[in-house]
Amino acid sequence: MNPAERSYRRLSRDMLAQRVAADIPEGWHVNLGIGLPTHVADHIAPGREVILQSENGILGFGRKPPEGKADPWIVNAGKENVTLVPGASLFDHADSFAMIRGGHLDLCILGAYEVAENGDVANWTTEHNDRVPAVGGAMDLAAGARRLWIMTSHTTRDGRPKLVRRCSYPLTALRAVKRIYTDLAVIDVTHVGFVAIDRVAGLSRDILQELTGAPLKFA
Amino acid sequence: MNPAERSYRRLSRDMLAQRVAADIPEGWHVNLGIGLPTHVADHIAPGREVILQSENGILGFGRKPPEGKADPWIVNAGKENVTLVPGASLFDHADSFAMIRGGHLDLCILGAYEVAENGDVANWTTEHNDRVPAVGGAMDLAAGARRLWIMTSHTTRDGRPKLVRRCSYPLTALRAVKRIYTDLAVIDVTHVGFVAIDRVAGLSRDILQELTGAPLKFA
Amino acid sequence: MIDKQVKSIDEALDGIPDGASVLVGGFGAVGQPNALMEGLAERGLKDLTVIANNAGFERHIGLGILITRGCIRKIICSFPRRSPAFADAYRDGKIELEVVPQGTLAERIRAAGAGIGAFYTPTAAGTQLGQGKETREIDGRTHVLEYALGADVALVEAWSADRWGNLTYRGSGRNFNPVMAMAARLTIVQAQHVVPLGRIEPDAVVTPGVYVDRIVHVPYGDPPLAVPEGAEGASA
Amino acid sequence: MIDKQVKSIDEALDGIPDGASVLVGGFGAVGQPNALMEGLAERGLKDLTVIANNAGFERHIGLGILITRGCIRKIICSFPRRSPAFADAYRDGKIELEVVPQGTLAERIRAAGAGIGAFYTPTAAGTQLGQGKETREIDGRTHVLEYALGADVALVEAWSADRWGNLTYRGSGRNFNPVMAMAARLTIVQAQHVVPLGRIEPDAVVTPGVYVDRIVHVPYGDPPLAVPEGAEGASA
Repeated sequence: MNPAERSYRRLSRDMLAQRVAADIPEGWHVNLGIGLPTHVADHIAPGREVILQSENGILGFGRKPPEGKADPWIVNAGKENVTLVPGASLFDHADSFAMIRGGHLDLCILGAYEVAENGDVANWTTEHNDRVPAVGGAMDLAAGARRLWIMTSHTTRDGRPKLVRRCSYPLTALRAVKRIYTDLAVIDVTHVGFVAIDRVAGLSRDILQELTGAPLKFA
Repeated sequence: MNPAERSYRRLSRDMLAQRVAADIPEGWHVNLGIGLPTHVADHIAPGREVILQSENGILGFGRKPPEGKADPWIVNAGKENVTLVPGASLFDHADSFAMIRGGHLDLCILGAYEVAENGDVANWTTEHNDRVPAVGGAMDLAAGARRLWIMTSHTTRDGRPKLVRRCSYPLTALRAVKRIYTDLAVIDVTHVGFVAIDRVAGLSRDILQELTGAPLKFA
Repeated sequence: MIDKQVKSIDEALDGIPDGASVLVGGFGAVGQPNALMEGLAERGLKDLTVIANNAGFERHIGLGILITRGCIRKIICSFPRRSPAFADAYRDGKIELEVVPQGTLAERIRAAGAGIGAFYTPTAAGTQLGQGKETREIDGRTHVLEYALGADVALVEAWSADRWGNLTYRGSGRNFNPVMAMAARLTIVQAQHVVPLGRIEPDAVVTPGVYVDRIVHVPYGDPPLAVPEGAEGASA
Repeated sequence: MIDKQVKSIDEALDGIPDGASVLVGGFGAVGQPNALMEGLAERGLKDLTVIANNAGFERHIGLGILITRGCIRKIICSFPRRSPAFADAYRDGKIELEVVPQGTLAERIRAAGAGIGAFYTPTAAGTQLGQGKETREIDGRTHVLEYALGADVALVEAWSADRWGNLTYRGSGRNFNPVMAMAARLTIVQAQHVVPLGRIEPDAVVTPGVYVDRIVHVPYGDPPLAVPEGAEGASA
């Protein structure tokens, strides 16, 4: 399809982050994976208390510091300098993953290469490129958080669907994903498969289904 | 034997504690069990850096506080008020037993009902009286410390030996004891059994053997 | 705005049913959530399973009251001595006892909080307390398999708390409190001081707020000065 | 008198043989014992097994130097990206890689320090990184058996240290350092500040001195400001 013919617009990175941020209830403790999910931190409305965890030992980090004001000793999981908010705490890696793996975080948001209709997620290595395999904390987060949301483009750069019947890449966790936020739609993963609960203006059900690799239901 | 006929004297509690304290090399990290071993803390020469651990989360406690100067928030494993020395640290029970069970303490000293010539020790319940069974940290300490010493009277109140061929009471740990300090002798537990390396003045080898429930060698 | 502080002990304990399992912090008289335990007794709960290091001390304080009033069906602990209330109830067959080595108890509780299903430890291998448990040789040493031990509720005593539930402890008052705070579906804190958010430095937080559900301000004061234990046998 | 401070990096590293296993603290550029790693490279050690979260970053700093000089036979880590030195060595088959989930890595190291032979975790169950490992159903969930992971040596970066080896860390500089300090036969600390005994408050000690063998004073200064990671896929 020629983009010029499209009747809808994909969400920008910031619009997507804003949408996700708005959907997180106040009071939740949330871990943001590196890449797209990281941007959610900068879109949580001031004064709205969503507590962000970083697996390198921070609970309660905030937005990026203003230019020139960064504390080099405070980095998040993506190794970016961040700020601490009042009420923040610092701890070591074993304590941090005890928090993650013990089911204490309300939510983790990760990027993904593929999500399957049964909630399987693949996000750590494709084995189809020459990048070194690297898992980081993704498997611990996916298995340990109370809820796993995925934030991703709806399709790959070459137009293939990332929401699929069954993952072809190595799995990060089985039956773990609860919801997917893409640049086109919000999709719940249920016992009957993918259920689209929202989509960008002007995007028809048929087009969204065409861009998705597994059957969609619509709420 | 009539005590009046004895040519030797049993060590008092304080003399025994003093002897044990003098044998601990400077720089060792040591846990003192409740009862007799606790008294060792008050006999470590001032300025001699032996670092005492208490399983309720203290590394670096010191002598009993002077009368009227106790901090009610600082107790040792025997629930006695103690002092903290400069260099002390405080931590929780999981971290404390990680320290104990991870093999980081040079020495633990426990009391005992029985010690066998193969190093087995029984110190937590006799099942021969009506006391409630209570193990505390004894099994963790006996299995986890690099060395286990026992401090005990050489015989029970009714004269039966506490050093035996084989323990009759429920075990605390198997093949764990390295050395026994009694009110009569210092005895190493070796691969050939009990070896007395010291005894109180005036006590013959024969009498010591008579008061011991397993064969003694003499160093 | 997140505010975990509640106005009364009764509100703090709201919803705990008969038959609940309850982790109780403290070692000796230090760090014991006595006001919360007395609140449980007031509510007349029954058939509780209590997991604690000791089985109480004085009859008229904390666990002693719960035992005396017959609220507790079973105690899982390491050192149930020096508790006249427990000794009576145990002798009369009115309370069950499971003795667990103190370090295994702490580690099993941490495991529940940390998402570890079970672990292998050399502690208790070959002893009565290891009997009937699976074992495995690791690095030439016999290890016993121990399972995570969590509970419905944790009762915790803290020195200071903020409205997010960040906690500090005083002196040897940490003991079991931080691991128990991690290991319950509902963690309730009796705090000597409630302080504004941000007052506790990030480095000084011992229990991060994520583990805490409810805080009640109880300026309970110092524990009593300790009376030493007499027994020569066991340790702690 | 106990004094664990040594005068030089060379003295701190004395006795580490070829083939040693080495735990290396740090996450990103924060909390990395770079001076100690560079000291190891200077000594020309061979066949090291390094256990760390990352596989270094810049070629001319810390692990990057050890890799470039061919000192390392194998790296066990969670996230070996953004290290040109590692990428080259891995592509050329000059270095082995074992990828471990970050939380499992931290917990395996803690287990080694805490005397836990092995433990069960749901992390990696059903994935490639769980393949070939024993599993067990616990509470209806598949758990993978993971063994303790200790080492001959731990290299740690601390903010302050006293002569007993008590340590504090700065900001997110704790990361893997405290658990690694527990898990080695020889723990060596690169400390930004050495302070008199008693200066660190008992409540503020993060790593108690019992875990530390040698301290060298290296006023290394702040880590560089961070450059964000780009990848959308994996986390950390």
